[in-house]
Amino acid sequence: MDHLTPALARSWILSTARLIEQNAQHLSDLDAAIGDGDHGANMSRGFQAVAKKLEGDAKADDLGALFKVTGMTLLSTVGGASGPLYGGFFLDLGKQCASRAALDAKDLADVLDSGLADIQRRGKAQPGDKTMVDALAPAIAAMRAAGDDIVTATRAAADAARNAATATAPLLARKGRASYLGERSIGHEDPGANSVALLLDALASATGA
Amino acid sequence: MDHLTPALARSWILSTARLIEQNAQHLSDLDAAIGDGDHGANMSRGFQAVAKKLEGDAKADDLGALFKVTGMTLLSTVGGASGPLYGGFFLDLGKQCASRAALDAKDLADVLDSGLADIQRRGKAQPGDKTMVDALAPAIAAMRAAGDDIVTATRAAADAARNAATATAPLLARKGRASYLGERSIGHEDPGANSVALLLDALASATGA
Amino acid sequence: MKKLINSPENVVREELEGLQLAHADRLRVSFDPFYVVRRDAPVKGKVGLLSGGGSGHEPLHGGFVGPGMLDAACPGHVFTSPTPDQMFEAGKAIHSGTGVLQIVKNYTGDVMNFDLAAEMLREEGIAVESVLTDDDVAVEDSLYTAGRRGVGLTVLMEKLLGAAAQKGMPLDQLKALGDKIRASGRSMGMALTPCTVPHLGKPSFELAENEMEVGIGIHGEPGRKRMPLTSADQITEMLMEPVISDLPFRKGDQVILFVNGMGGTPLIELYIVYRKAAEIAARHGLTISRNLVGSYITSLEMAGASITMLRADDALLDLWDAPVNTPALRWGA
Amino acid sequence: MKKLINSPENVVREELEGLQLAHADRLRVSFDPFYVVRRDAPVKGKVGLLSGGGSGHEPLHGGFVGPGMLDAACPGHVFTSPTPDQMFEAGKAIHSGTGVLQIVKNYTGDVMNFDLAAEMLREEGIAVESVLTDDDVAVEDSLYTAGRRGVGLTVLMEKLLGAAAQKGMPLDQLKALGDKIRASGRSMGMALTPCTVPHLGKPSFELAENEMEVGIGIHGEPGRKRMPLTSADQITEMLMEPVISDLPFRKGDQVILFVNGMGGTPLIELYIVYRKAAEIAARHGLTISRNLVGSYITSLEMAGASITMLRADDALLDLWDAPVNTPALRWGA
Ligand SMILES: Nc1ncnc2c1ncn2[C@@H]1O[C@H](COP(=O)(O)OP(=O)(O)O)[C@@H](O)[C@H]1O
Ligand SMILES: Nc1ncnc2c1ncn2[C@@H]1O[C@H](COP(=O)(O)OP(=O)(O)O)[C@@H](O)[C@H]1O
Ligand SMILES: [Mg+2]
Ligand SMILES: [Mg+2]
Ligand SMILES: [Mg+2]
Ligand SMILES: [Mg+2]
Repeated sequence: MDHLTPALARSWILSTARLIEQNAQHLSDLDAAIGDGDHGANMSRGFQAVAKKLEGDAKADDLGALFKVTGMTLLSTVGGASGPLYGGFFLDLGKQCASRAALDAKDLADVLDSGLADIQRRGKAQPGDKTMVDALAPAIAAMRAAGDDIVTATRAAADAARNAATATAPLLARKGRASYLGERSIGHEDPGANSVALLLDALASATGA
Repeated sequence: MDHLTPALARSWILSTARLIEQNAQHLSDLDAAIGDGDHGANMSRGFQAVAKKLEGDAKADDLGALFKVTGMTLLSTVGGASGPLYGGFFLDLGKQCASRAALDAKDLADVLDSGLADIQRRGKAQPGDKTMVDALAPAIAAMRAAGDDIVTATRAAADAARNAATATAPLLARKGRASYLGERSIGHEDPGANSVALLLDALASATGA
Repeated sequence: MKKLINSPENVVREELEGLQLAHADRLRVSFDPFYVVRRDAPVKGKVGLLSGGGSGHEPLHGGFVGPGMLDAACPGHVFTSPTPDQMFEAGKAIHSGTGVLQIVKNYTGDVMNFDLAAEMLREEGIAVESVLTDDDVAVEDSLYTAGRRGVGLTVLMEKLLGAAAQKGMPLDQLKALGDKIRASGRSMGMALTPCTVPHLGKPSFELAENEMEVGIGIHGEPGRKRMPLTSADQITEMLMEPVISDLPFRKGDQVILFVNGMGGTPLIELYIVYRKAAEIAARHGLTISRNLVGSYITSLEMAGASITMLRADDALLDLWDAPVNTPALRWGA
Repeated sequence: MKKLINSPENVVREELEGLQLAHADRLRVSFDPFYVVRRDAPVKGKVGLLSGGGSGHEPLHGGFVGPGMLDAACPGHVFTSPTPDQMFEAGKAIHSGTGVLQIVKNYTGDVMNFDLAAEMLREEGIAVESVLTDDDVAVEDSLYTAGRRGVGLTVLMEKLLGAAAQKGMPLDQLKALGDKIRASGRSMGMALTPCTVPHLGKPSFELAENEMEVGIGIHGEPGRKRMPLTSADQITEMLMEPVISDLPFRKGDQVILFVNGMGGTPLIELYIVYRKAAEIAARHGLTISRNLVGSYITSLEMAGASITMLRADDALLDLWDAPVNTPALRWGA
C-alpha cells in the first residue's frame, strides 16, 4: 500500500466519522473546561452529515470531489470556530487533488501542508497558541520524516498528533474561546488538537487496514 | 392580681413582640410547609413596629388607646392575611375597651370573644378550618372555664392555645394559602394558630409576672 | 441563596429606587408608604386604576404603571400582600373625581387588605369598585377553600381595563367589564425549581432533579401535585387541557394566549411551550387572535411556566391593541 | 438538567416554530437553512440588516427582527456560531438592491462564518459590509487573544443601526456609524450560576454556593475570575468601574445605560443593580440619557447580569427613540 486512493480516502473520512462519534463526549468535556463545551457535538454533527452524504453519493469517486463534498458539508453543518477551519481545510484538499488519481506519502504531506496553511490563514493561529494547529503541524512533519511508506508515514503522523494534542495541556491559549481564560487555560488539553488526533488516527487506520 | 390593667396590657403586647421575635423562624418554617413562608417575618415586622410605637408613645396609657395603636400599627405593617386579622382583632379590642380602666377575667374573655368574632367576620373561617381561629376559640373557652383569677385564667388559655395549635396538624386546611394544598396540608401545624399561642403565652406571662 | 441584592430587608425599597430612576419619565415612587404612580396622576376625567400585591412578581404590578394600563401599584414585601394604608394613599393620589377601580388577585391577604383600603377611601368620599382575578384552575373552587388564586389573567386584566379606563369608560362599566374578563379567562402553572424568598434564605420547597411541581401559584407555595419531569409537549398538554375544559373554551372561540415564564425560565423554552400550546388550541378549533410570550407575572427566580387563555370578542381585542406605554408592556406609543 | 424542552436536538427548531407562530404578523422563519426574516423582506430601498450567532441568547437575535431593527437573524445551534449557508440565504432574502450590513459579535467562529458568507454574497454581486461588536472589557484586548468578545453592545447596535437603515442610510454610512458605536460602547458581566447546554446536560462550570464568576461572556464559558459572592452594590461597582475607565467615559458624557439579565435573574434584582449603576454614573458626572433594563442578551438560564454603557450624542439618541417593532423591543409603533 503506497498510495492514498479514492477508496482509502473515503474510508479515512468514514472512519473519522466513527472515531469522532465515539469520542464526542470526550471532545465536549475538553471544550467545557476551556471553551463552551460544544466541540464534540459540532464535530459529530458535521461528520455524521458527511458520512450520510458519502454513503448516498456514488459520484464522489475521485479525491477532489470526495474532499470537496466533505468540506462543503462540514462548512454548512459544524458551525463555531471548527466549522470554517475543518471545512476550509477539506475544501483546500479538494482543490489540491482536483486532477489527481491518488497520493503517495510525499504528495499527501504536501496536500496536508496546504490545508494547514488554509487553517492558519483563516484562524491566524501560530504553533504554540493551543489550537488544532499544534497537532496538525507536528503530525505532517512526522509524516515527512517517516519516509515513503504510506502506512508507516500515516502511523507516525497519528502518533505525533496524539502526543502533540496531549502536549497542548501546559500551553496558554492565545486563540479561540480558550484565550478568554488567560492563565486558567493552562492545564487542559485543546479540544481541536484532540479532534485532529482522531482525524489522523483514522487516516492511519484507513491506510493500514 | 385580678385585673388586666393598662400597664399589664402594655407588658402583654411587648412580651408578645419578644416571643414573636424569638420564634419568627419557627413560624416562617411552619408557613413554608403549607403556605408561603412569611408568617414569622410578617408578625415580627408588625410587632417590632408596635413595640417601637409603644416605647415612644406615653399617650397610650389606657386600654382603648393601647389596643388601637397596636391594631393600627399591625394593619399598616404586617400585610398578608394575618395583618388585617390581627390588626382588626386589636382594633376591635380597642373599641371594646374604649371607656374601661381595667378588665377582670370575665371581661377579658368577653373582649377576646368579640375580637375573635371580628376575625371570623373578616376571614370567614370556622373552627376546624386550620387557622388561627382554632387556637383562639378554645383558649377563650378555657379562660372562661378557669374562673375569676386572671393569672389562672390566662395560664389556662395559654395552655389551651398551645395544645390547640399542635392539634391543627391533622386538619385539612380550608382557608388561606394552606387550603390550596388540599390533602397535602394535613400533617403540618397552622402557623397562625402558633402565633396565637405565643400571643396568649405572653398574656399569661404578663399577668403572672 | 444567590441573589443580586444588598440585604433582604432592602430588596423592595431598592428595587423601587431603581424603577423610579430608570423610568422617571413615566412614573414616580412614594416611599412612605410604598406605591408606584403615574407621573401625571391624577389623570383628569379618567377612573384611576389601582392594583398591587406582594413583591417578587415583577414586572407585575409596578412595571405596568403608565398610560394605557395602571395608574398606581402597591408593592408589599416579597410575597406578602401590601397594607391598606398603601392603597389608601395611592387611591387618593390617582383619584381625579371619577373614582378608583381596584384590581385584586384572589388571595385571602390581598382581598382583606384591599377591602380595608376601599372602606377607608369610601370614607373619604371616593367611589371605589374592585375586580377580582381568580383564574387558577389548579385550585379546586369550592366552599372549602379560599377559592381560586389570581394569576396570569391579572396581566391581561390590567392591560384591558387600562385601555378602557384610558378611553374614558366610567367606573360601573369598568367594573362590569372586569367581571366579564374574570369570567372569561383561565390559567394553570408549573415549576421546575422552587424560589427563595430573600429574608428566608432557603428554597420555598424541595424538588428532586427529576421532579416538577404542577399547579403552582405565584407565591412560592408548593403546587397541587408533584410529578416526574416530562417533556415540554406533555407539560403543555397538562396545562392546556384543564384550562380549556374548565371554562370551557369552545370551537370557534377567539382567544388571547399568554405563555408566561416564572422568572428563571429563558425565552427559548417559553417559545417551545408556545408552539405546543398553539397546536393544542388549533386542535380544539380555537383561534389565537393575540398572544403574549414572556415573563410578566413571576415568582422571583423560579423556573417554570404558566399558560393563560382569555376568550376575547372584537371589543376586547380592540382594547388589547390600544396603545400602552409602561416599563414592561409597550406598544403603539 | 431541568428544562422545558422535548429533546436537546430539537430545541432550536422548536423555538423557531414557536417564534414564527407567535409573531407571524411580523416575521417568518426559514427552516432549511435556519433564519428568521422580516415578513416584508426585502424592504425596497433599504439596506438589509443581518445578524446572528449561536442560540441560547434569546431574545437576541431572532426577537429583534422587525421594522426599525434587524431584517434577518441566523441562529446557530445552542452556543455555536451559525454556518455560512444560513447567512448566505438570509442575505439574499433581505437584499433589495442596496446591500447588506452584517452585525457580528467578535467570536472566532462567528467572524469566520460571517466572513465566508460575505464572500459568498459578494460572489452573487451583493454589496456586503460587516460591523463587529467587541465591547467586553473583561477580555484583555491584545495580540495574544482572540480579542474582546461582543456582548451587550450588540443589542444597542442592532437597535441604532436598525433605525438608521430604516431611515434610508446607505451602506457605507451605516458601516461608519456602526464602527463609531463599536468604539463608543463597553460592557462587563458576571454570573451567579452557570447554565446547562441542552445536549451536554450538565452545567458549563461549577460554582460553590458562596462564589460568583466575574468577567463572563455569553456562552457559558467560565469568566476571568472567581470570587466570593458579595453585595449587589459591590458587584455593580465591580462591573461599572472597568467599563467607565476603559473607554474612558468622561464627566459630561451622555450615555445609554443597559442593565442586562443573563436569563435566570429576575427583574427585581436588575433594578437593584440599575439603582447602583445610576448612582455610580452620576458620581462620575455622566448623564444617563436613555436606559434599558431587562434580559435581552442571555446565556440560557444563567443567573447574573451585565452592564453596557454607550456614549451617545443627540443623533444616536434620536436613533434610539425612533420607532421599533420587534417581538422583544418595541416602542413608537
Ligand atoms: N483561530 C483559530 N485557529 C485555529 N484553531 C482554532 C482557532 N480558534 C479555535 N480553534 C480551534 O477550534 C476549537 C474549538 O472548536 P469548537 O468548540 O467547535 O468551536 P467554538 O470555539 O466556536 O465553540 C479549539 O479547540 C481550537 O483547536
Ligand atoms: N380566612 C382566614 N381566617 C382566619 N385566619 C386565616 C385566614 N387565612 C389565613 N389565616 C391565618 O393566617 C395565617 C397565615 O398568615 P401569613 O402567612 O402572615 O399571611 P399569608 O397567608 O398572606 O402569607 C394562617 O396560618 C392562618 O392561621
Ligand atoms: Mg466550543
Ligand atoms: Mg404566609
Ligand atoms: Mg404572604
Ligand atoms: Mg461554540
